Amino acid sequence: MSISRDDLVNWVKNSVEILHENSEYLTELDAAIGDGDHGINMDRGFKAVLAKLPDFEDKDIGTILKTVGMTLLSTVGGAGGPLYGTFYMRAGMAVAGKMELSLEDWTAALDEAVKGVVMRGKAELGDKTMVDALKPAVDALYKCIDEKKPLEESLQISADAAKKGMVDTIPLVARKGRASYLGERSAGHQDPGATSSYLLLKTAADTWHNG
Amino acid sequence: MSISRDDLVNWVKNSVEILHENSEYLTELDAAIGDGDHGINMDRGFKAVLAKLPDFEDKDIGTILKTVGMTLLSTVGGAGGPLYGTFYMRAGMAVAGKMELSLEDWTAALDEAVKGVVMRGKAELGDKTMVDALKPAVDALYKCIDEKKPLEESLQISADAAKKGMVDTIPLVARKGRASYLGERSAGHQDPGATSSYLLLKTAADTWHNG
Amino acid sequence: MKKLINKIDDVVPEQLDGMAKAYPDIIKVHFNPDFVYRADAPVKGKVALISGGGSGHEPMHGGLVGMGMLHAACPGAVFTSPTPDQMHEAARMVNAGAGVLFLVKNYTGDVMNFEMAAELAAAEGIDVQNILIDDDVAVKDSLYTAGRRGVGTTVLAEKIVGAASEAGYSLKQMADLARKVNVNGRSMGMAITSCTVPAAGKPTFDLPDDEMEIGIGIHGEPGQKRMKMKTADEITEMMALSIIEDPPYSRTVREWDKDKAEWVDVELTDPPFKAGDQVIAFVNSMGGTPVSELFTVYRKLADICDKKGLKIVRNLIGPYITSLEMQGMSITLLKVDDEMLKFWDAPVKTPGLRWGV
Amino acid sequence: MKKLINKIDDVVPEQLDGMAKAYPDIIKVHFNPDFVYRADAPVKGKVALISGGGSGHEPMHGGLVGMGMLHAACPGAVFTSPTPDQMHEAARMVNAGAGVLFLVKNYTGDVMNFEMAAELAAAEGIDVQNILIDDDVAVKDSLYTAGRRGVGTTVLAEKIVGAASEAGYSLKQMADLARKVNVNGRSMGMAITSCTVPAAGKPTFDLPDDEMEIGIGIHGEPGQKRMKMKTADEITEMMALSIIEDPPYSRTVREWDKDKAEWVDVELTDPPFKAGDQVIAFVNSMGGTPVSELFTVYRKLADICDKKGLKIVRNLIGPYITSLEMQGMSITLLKVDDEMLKFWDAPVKTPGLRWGV
Ligand SMILES: Nc1ncnc2c1ncn2[C@@H]1O[C@H](COP(=O)(O)OP(=O)(O)O)[C@@H](O)[C@H]1O
Ligand SMILES: Nc1ncnc2c1ncn2[C@@H]1O[C@H](COP(=O)(O)OP(=O)(O)O)[C@@H](O)[C@H]1O
Ligand SMILES: [Mg+2]
Ligand SMILES: [Mg+2]
Ligand SMILES: [Mg+2]
Ligand SMILES: [Mg+2]
Repeated sequence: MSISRDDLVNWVKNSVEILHENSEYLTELDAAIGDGDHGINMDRGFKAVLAKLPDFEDKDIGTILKTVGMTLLSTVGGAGGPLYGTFYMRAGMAVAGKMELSLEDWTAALDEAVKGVVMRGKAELGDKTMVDALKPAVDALYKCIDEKKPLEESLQISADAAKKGMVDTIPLVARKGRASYLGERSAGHQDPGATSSYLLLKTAADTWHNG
Repeated sequence: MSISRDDLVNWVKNSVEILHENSEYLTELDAAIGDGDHGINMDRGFKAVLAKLPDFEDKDIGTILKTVGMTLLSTVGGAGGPLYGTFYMRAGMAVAGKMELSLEDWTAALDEAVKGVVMRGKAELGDKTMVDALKPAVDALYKCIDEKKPLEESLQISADAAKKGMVDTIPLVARKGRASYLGERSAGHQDPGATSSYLLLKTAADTWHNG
Repeated sequence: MKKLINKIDDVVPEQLDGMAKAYPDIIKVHFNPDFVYRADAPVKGKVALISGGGSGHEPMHGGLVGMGMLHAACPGAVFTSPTPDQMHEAARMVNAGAGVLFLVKNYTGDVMNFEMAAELAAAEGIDVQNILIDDDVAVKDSLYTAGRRGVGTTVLAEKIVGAASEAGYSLKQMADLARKVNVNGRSMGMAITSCTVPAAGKPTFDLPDDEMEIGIGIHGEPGQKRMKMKTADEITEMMALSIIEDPPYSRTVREWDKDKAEWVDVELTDPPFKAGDQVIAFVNSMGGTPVSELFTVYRKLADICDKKGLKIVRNLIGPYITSLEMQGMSITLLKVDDEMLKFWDAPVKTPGLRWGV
Repeated sequence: MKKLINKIDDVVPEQLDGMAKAYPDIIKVHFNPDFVYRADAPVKGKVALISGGGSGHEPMHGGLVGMGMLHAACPGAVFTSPTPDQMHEAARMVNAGAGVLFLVKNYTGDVMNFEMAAELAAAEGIDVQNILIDDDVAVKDSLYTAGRRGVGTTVLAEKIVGAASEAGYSLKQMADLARKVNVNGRSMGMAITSCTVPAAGKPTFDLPDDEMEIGIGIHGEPGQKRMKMKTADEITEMMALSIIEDPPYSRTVREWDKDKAEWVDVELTDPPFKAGDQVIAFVNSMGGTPVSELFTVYRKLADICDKKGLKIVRNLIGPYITSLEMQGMSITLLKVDDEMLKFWDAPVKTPGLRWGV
């Protein structure tokens, strides 16, 4: 089993929907410890991706991911824009030219993507950011490869790891981004960026479950 | 029976109290059809009168009334300031030099006072202003003189006439002052200035009842 | 009620004191009676321009005192006309011998208090004139009422007539100019929230979450009508058309005749706007509406003026004649000729309005 | 939510369009990507000063574009940093060959987006520098956080550094001046009401009728602490002392080294205020607080500065860096030397700030 270009495009399309559905939820999370725009920003960015998708969905997977990243970069704004922009652009660079992805390819892409996020934002695990959801998801994928788990199951395990990482941000005191201004007051709230990251990885697992 | 200087000073003092107690009520009436300051304005003005009273309460009644008027003129502001300022100044001029007032004196004073208000504000009966309470009160006093009613009873009848005039402002459409901007929307509300006028005349009747 | 204030009774005097501390080179403040006046008053050989009214409309009037605009401003309590002693004392302070023009917004209280002040000043031999501003087209029938209220045109008149004083106009010339500005200016206002008078402690009116008041004054008076909230474009169109299509407005006002030393009735009629007119467009915030929202209004207003053949030659956008923290806005259009435009462009230096210097 | 807007998606572009229509002699607006730029850009021989950030802080930044201040401003969505393509295109438009200085408020989003823009511009051979403004003393511990936010000092820096550009400063001189302004400026803000982001449709936070947020940012972020409402004097004292008694603040910031063409870490320390210092005092409205209330604050602030031996040599009072219609205010004190003061006094002509011309 592998991830075809169509699968990938479907993931992007489903992401548009999921982020739209969760726009208010993400915005509420951000209102509690940030500035209440994360859901709005992501929704705006992914809507722009959807609008542009016809122009590039017939390209290779690397190009598609890179173009998604560039579109997000120029439409999301805020912290999310450069971070998710970098995320997709780096992922695309890691799988440049490919027309389908194996578990190993997907893992490499996600690994590069997360490294890009860390390079740009300098957040470490435990800083209460999207990295807290993303990093465990990558680690889980490598473990699945070691354990020779099939793709579908691995994606599910990876999404579960992201979910745990997301939930684990709740007690944390933020040390990066806008939430860090709150100090102790940021504890007790789930990080919006970790939540959107989880949603994206969960959507991947869901999309490619029947894919 | 007559109204002594002490009676007159007591009327002024009681007016301070009554207007303070009714400040919020008058302000609410004014908020409905004006700008919500009539009670505040009157309260501020009469407090200033109270503060200055020791300087002039040993003068004749005419001087006392004139000084009350000048104090109101420079502290009340709004429409109420010049109107009530003129009211008391004219009343004082009508009884200049007197140390006590008969029913006839009081009637003459009030008559002059109301004429001053009309001169200044050009309101006619039915325009939904303080004139609607004041004018009937004066008319009632003249009738009492004709009918040779005693002072106390006359004051009560005069206050009752003011009350009726005040209540009768409710259905009227305002044609003077701020309430006139509302047009038809002013109907259904009692005029604040007519209300303060009634309160002042009622206080006179109450004060001089035991006086 | 939450406001940045201390004791209720100190609100106005402390604000005046803060303003005096902030702009010592432009204004001074006199207390008891209260008035703001130019730091360099009396200005030799110049006619003094004085205005005033209730507080709560800042920067008008105190913040509009300074070179090229007002010589003095008399602040009453919040939303309450000032008292005659204030205008009288202010006139004595800033009169340089050339006379004093009172610019009075048409509210019963303001009119009566300024009239009494004019009588006091005239009795002392000060040359005095009073000109009313009554520009609010939301007030329709006026034959048997207090007439139209004075709103946005007041700010424009203070600028234009203040510059005329600077240019050496006589009292009569200034009064004629002020009257001309008044009959050529028309305004309308609206609110989406109430304001709270400090002494009252609670909002003057309640407005449901989906309603607005159209045709409000500047004192939290209820408006002409209450309606469902609409888009900025719809609101702007409704108000702009009420202003532009307003028919000729005639009324009788009282002016002090300094030669006869008595009040005389003067008949005035506003000429309606017509295609080809040059206008100053003034989009004003009621205090709580941020300037960003005013640009949406201005955008549509410019469009409508364009369609109606009115040429906007200058504009003013921001909070200049406010109602405390009320959210809402007003639109004023003033038809200008070369004389008015020249004085509009002249330098001005006040706390609230400044250019050319 | 009641606002003077049309469709939610059109809020920012329509406001920009309205601004362009209102001030055609001062600014132009470019759409897709969006930025506001000087009508006379590029200005020959002058280093271009560019800032930007989320919308909702008007007049900052778009309303501060013009002679003597910004050459361009890049507005993001409401409260959301703009994107790198905006700054990149703006830089290309206003660069006159002498280079471009990005003035960036220290928020993770702004910093990252401006960094990416600087990389793009540098890659094209544009001389580019970025200077951070991080002046919010409400953010205490900064070692492991995003550091202090950029707030009120931004407005003062835009004025001062903009004037330096006008005076012919080189890119390096301008960057040095901007850094000096930043380390000498300190701010703190408070809110008594929330604001409502149009796209969110409801207030960002709930604040009970007797409480306030102290130490807020400018995006409706919750503040440092919530407390019972106090008097204006108490609030002013609390905030002024937090600013005046703030200890030296050290941090590492990233600046673009145009010679090495890479990011370098720069150590900065804010010198604390001391008796005898000359300061510009800036009392800012969050948008919904009327200027009258700011005077009560200024009055107390002047008093405190006086007691602490700080001499207020200039002031700025009004809504300049706002949070939509939020009620509240911020205080900024900027220690100035002769160089800064000279540039503060220099002429400026923008929609939102104007003097000397
Ligand atoms: N330095 C960082 N590194 C990684 N993620 C970050 C960083 N700063 C912020 N984030 C993430 O960005 C999210 C906020 O995104 P968003 O609301 O779109 O931006 P903004 O804070 O500019 O409004 C946070 O919840 C957090 O997960
Ligand atoms: N022209 C007038 N003649 C007589 N009374 C008037 C006139 N105009 C207003 N009033 C009275 O004044 C009252 C309002 O007073 P107040 O609220 O103190 O003044 P303002 O309207 O200036 O706020 C009205 O209720 C009315 O009774
Ligand atoms: Mg956010
Ligand atoms: Mg009233
Ligand atoms: Mg009043
Ligand atoms: Mg944001």
